Amino acid sequence: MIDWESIALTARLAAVTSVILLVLGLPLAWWLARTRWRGAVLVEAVVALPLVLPPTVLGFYVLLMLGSNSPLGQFYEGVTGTLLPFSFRGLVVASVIFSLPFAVQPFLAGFRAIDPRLLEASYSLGSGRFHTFFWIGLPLAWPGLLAGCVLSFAHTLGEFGVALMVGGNIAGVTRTVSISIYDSVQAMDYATAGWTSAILLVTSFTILAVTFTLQRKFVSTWPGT
Amino acid sequence: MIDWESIALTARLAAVTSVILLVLGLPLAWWLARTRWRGAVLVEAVVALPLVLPPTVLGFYVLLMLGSNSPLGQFYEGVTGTLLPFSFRGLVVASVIFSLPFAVQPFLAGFRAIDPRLLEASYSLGSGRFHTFFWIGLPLAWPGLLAGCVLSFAHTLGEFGVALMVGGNIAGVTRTVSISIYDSVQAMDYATAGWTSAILLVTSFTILAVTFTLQRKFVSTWPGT
Amino acid sequence: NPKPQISSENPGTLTIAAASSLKFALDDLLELFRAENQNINVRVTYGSSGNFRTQIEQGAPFDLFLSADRVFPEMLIESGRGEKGSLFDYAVGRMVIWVRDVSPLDPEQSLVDSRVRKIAIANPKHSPYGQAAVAAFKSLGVYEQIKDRFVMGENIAQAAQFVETGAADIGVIALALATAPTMAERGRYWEIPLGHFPTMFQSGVILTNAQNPDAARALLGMMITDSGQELLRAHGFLMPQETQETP
Amino acid sequence: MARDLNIDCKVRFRNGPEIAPQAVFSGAPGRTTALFGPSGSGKTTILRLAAGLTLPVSGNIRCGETIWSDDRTFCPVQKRRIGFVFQDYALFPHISVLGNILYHLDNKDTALRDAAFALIDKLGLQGLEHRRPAALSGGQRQRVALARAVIRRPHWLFLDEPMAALDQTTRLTVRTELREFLQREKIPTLIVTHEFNELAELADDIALIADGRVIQHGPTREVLRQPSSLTAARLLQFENIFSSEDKSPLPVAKKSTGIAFRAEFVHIEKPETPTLAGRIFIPVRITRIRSEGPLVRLTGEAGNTLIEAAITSQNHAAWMQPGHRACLSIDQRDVASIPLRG
Amino acid sequence: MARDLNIDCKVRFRNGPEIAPQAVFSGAPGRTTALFGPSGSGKTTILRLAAGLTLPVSGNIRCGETIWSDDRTFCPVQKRRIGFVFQDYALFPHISVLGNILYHLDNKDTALRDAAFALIDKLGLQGLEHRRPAALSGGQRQRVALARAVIRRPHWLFLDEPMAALDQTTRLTVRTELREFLQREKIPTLIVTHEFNELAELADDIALIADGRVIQHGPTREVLRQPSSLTAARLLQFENIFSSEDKSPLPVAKKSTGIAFRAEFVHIEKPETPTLAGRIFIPVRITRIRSEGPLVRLTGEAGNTLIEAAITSQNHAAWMQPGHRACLSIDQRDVASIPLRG
Ligand SMILES: Nc1ncnc2c1ncn2[C@@H]1O[C@H](COP(=O)(O)OP(=O)(O)OP(=O)(O)O)[C@@H](O)[C@H]1O
Ligand SMILES: Nc1ncnc2c1ncn2[C@@H]1O[C@H](COP(=O)(O)OP(=O)(O)OP(=O)(O)O)[C@@H](O)[C@H]1O
Ligand SMILES: [Mg+2]
Ligand SMILES: [Mg+2]
Repeated sequence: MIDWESIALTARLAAVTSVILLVLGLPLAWWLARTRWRGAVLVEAVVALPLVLPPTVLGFYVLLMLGSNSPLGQFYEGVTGTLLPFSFRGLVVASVIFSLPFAVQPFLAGFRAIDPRLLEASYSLGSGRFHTFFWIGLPLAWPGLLAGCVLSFAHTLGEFGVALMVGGNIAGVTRTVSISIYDSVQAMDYATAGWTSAILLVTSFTILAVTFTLQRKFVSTWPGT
Repeated sequence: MIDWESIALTARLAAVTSVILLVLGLPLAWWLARTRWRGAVLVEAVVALPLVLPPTVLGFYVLLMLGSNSPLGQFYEGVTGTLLPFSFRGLVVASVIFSLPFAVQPFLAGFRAIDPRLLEASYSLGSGRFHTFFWIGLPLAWPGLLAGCVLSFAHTLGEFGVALMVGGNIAGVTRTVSISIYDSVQAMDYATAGWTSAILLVTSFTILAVTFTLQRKFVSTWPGT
Repeated sequence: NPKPQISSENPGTLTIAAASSLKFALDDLLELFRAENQNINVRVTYGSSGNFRTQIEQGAPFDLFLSADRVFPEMLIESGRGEKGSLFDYAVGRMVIWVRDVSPLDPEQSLVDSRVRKIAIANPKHSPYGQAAVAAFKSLGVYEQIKDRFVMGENIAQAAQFVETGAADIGVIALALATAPTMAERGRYWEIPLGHFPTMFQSGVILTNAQNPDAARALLGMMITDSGQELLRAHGFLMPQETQETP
Repeated sequence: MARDLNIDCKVRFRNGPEIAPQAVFSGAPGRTTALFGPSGSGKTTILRLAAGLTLPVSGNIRCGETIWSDDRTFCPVQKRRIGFVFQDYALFPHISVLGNILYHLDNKDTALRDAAFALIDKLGLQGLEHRRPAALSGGQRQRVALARAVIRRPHWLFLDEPMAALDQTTRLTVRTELREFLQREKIPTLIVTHEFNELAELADDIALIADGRVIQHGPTREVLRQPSSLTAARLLQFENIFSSEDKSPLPVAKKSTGIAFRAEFVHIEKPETPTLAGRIFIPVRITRIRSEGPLVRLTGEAGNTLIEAAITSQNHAAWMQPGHRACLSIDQRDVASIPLRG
Repeated sequence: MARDLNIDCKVRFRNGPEIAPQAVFSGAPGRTTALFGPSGSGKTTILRLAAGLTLPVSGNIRCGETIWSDDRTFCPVQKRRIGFVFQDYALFPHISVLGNILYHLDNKDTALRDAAFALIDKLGLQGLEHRRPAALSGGQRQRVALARAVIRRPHWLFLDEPMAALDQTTRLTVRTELREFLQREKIPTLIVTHEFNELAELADDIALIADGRVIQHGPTREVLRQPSSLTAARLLQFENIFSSEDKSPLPVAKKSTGIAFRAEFVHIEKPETPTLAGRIFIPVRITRIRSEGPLVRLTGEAGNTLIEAAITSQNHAAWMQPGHRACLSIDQRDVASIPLRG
């Protein structure tokens, strides 16, 4: 049987994670692209680091960091009365940590490709940093923003090592569709695994193809300044 | 004890994979960025798809595809007399498939950000498609290329689901450092896991920080045309 | 055995963390359990016993942990996460050498067969079945001869998949897995006699922060009823009392 | 001729005008044709069509006997051996000035390098060889773009306002050097320009462009003297244009749509100056005087029409004041009679 | 004055020149100062410094009493309430023409929209409101950039060659509209231009720029009449410049470094014309005649020096041929005596 519950949960997770990644990643990337501070390269490197650890191991460390033995976990437990790991919120936190490089690096590339004259023009027209970021920075960086969104969205769908470790594979709470597929494969239930994978692939494919088509139609490259 | 063999093997894998990803990914991304063919969006979506499956499951399907039951596996066995799975080459194939979206999406973003006038200028100076790609396309797309290389390099280091499934965790042949760390964690050898992780993190951090610094120093954005 | 009663005022949810190898047996068992305790909502998560231990140490909200070995529950009791005295061996694992149907190999002879290029086992570094397999190979006197052909899965399921996909020629897996429907359809096996490797007691423990320890106890109780044991046996396990411990 | 550029094609921009040039631009060695027309008339588009940067929707383009573009064949830009100076330069931002100039050429070839340095010297770019374009001023960039296009001795050169960003002095030097270079290397050239001086100094032929079409095309002197339509006269900035419907102060020939003459051909003299054969005299009242650079422009009223005259300070006498009467005169040969259309 | 722009600062480009302008540009309502100088002299850099787009390494910039930039404070561009037309336009490629013009303004404000449409009309951009910049011609883009900068009625307007890409006719319209607008809205303006016409028509003051410095600065008429140095005379394109070391054909005052006069003030007459008080007469042999637009330029040789005269066709007689003798004359008041330096 196809695990619809997990599919719904995953959709929710992907949506929440994407929003958080945009909110965190865009300003961070913008800052990294514009700052002249030398230390920025260190920040950039740190953001990419979660990638180099195997997901399960990263999940292990995240679990230690958020778990009830850690100051952070205890603080959270003290405030909310619940545990951060093994909850949907914990899953979101883990997802965000792990997907951040997928978002930030392409965003950064997008912002770097912006012609600085256009930012100067925007400032000269009285537009402040905030307004310029929204009206010039974001639209002109679209190829990078798109790439970042696609990668982090797809990755949130497929990620399972961290999700499993931090989420604990609890049906309806933290069992994502990729964990569910993994379980089916582990249980040799190849039919379910195949069908669920197919649903996941077809849905993702459709979402991606539609996104790419819209983008080609409406947001073609901007020459001519 | 720290598993130096795996570290060396991983370095080799990351290098080989990166080279192959550049060779495959750059032309593919260039073509995707420039073509007006409508079907290109489907290709673009397909390239991103490996991301949405959990790595182990993807590895399972790759194993089915490459194993000695499959036409592809039998063909390879017929030609080389060896098996593709559980070999370094098989690992490379799997790595490339899985890291392709991390390379192609940012590359694409980089190429898309190039001002088409500059390509026109290059053609008008008698430079053909190939020469233009190398001398105008690549240097002007550097923010995207850098992001793609960083993501795919880091990801090749950290990936372990597919590597384990297709590689079979053979010491010195297919045991990457991330598998080794995973094993240590599973065996509750947290000291070894911690040290190996630390080595991996510090090395990656250094490589990334040096790359980013060089890039900021020498390849700053190119305004002024 | 007396059947522990669960007060119907306190039904709630029973959350179980169970070793993957238990999947087929436990699914059937739970059907039985649900039929008898309709007011209990059972939720089960299968996975790696090692991961479960880590997660439980970090406060994972499980009531009952059915491990694939005895070490992890003992560690949990030591750290105070497992209820003292609730440790309990529910089965003993059996191990087989598995080949695909289409393979010309005879599983019993396959360890010394030169046609075998890759032997799939679970990683002996952390998997009880992997450790048992290595012990068995040593006991059978073939270890030195075949150790270069190992490919190691993170667990027996992955080892099974190595063989199943045709990537490896033979694999050492749990009998519990070999008798699972998909595997049974597609392959043949030979059981490695119990004496060749340390007895693999599989133990369960009730967790100290269990929300529903009564239900957990009820399930444990059910596992040692005749019908429970029957089911476990049918799915490739031995009962602890049927073996003597081999070192 | 071997390299005549035969253009007869059409392009239609979405939500934009149709550009449909039809002309044969002379490919004689060293011959220069200027495209002259108002902003937005399609000059750049014509150059881009000729170069193969914009694809025509229909029609064909031939260079001598070679088909550059028709229904079936299309010769890509890089095969046409052209040089193109873009209106906005399009320098490669990641390459030095020298690298831009020698782009896609053999960097080691000392003859080429010498040629590059010679060009750099002549265009006043000394000392900038190793700068990136971002570190150049606008005019410096434009000169680099010019050097980059000409150094490869193209078969055809397309220059889109190549001196618009230069000051007058630099412009003069560049113009002289360019003219010499084109003559020496025998490169046929299409140049877009808004400057009258450049027309006269650089162009052998002029093609007047309006609304995406070539409305007049011929040798510079002829076109400047004899516009073929009222629009052409207006483009060529004839200050005095009278269509046959206007109440012209001058006789308009029967078979023409009007007349046009330039202010600087109009002489101004005291009223009641004795008339001369071959000259037309028109008594006027001066209505306006303003100086424009080296010239003084006077407007005189004759009947209901206004006539403009341009004189130098030498001829600007004290009595020429608004309100005063004067006598304007013009040589009949300086009055262009504009033929009927069609 | 309330908005005088007091600039005294310095910037040094890596591997580039030092730009160190020192001037007070009048901020009187509607007053326009032209920056005039050769390509690469630092005009754009001075505008960018004034606008706050380039950071000075030292010195300060004040607008009236407000400090825009000094050692401690820096007022960011967006707070300066300026308008800037970039030499290369810098239109936002993803926004329509109307969107560019109304950028960061209240889109719903009908008064503003009306103003935008009025500007669009006046600048001849009708029908292009909803196009993206990529679908505009070079001259159209430049006009959009101008509209975008002026519509917000800035406290200071900086225009970097705002009409370089326009044809003469459009340029005239735009220039007139711009002048009117600036007067009406009382906006002080700094404009970079290479056109003499624009200087005379638009600028109240001129600042001559050479090598990153302001070498002369004053009301247009004065500067055009009286260059303060030989360099200034050269910049202002005085055709005839003689330093006191040269063998000048004209008397050079003792306390001056030289003299300069314009070709169009030189009259040409038959040899042996009777002299007149107040005029200097120089007998010459004509060496060269060429026509340039409306003018005919004659070069005459007197002793070892060459003198240039520019006349209109009216004064161009048949006898003026190379090799013939003639008499050049110039009013003493038209000869600028260039003071000693320092
Ligand atoms: N992509 C496009 N879509 C729609 N209209 C366009 C496009 N490109 C150019 N046009 C229009 O075509 C006309 C001709 O443009 P072109 O650039 O050839 O003019 P031009 O003669 O070079 O003008 P300028 O002197 O201002 O550079 C203009 O009116 C312009 O608005
Ligand atoms: N980033 C830079 N690095 C080095 N030199 C620079 C840089 N920017 C400008 N320059 C130099 O500074 C000088 C002044 O440049 P600027 O752009 O101000 O000239 P300009 O007077 O506007 O010339 P143009 O009329 O050609 O536009 C030029 O010689 C230029 O080469
Ligand atoms: Mg143009
Ligand atoms: Mg400039």
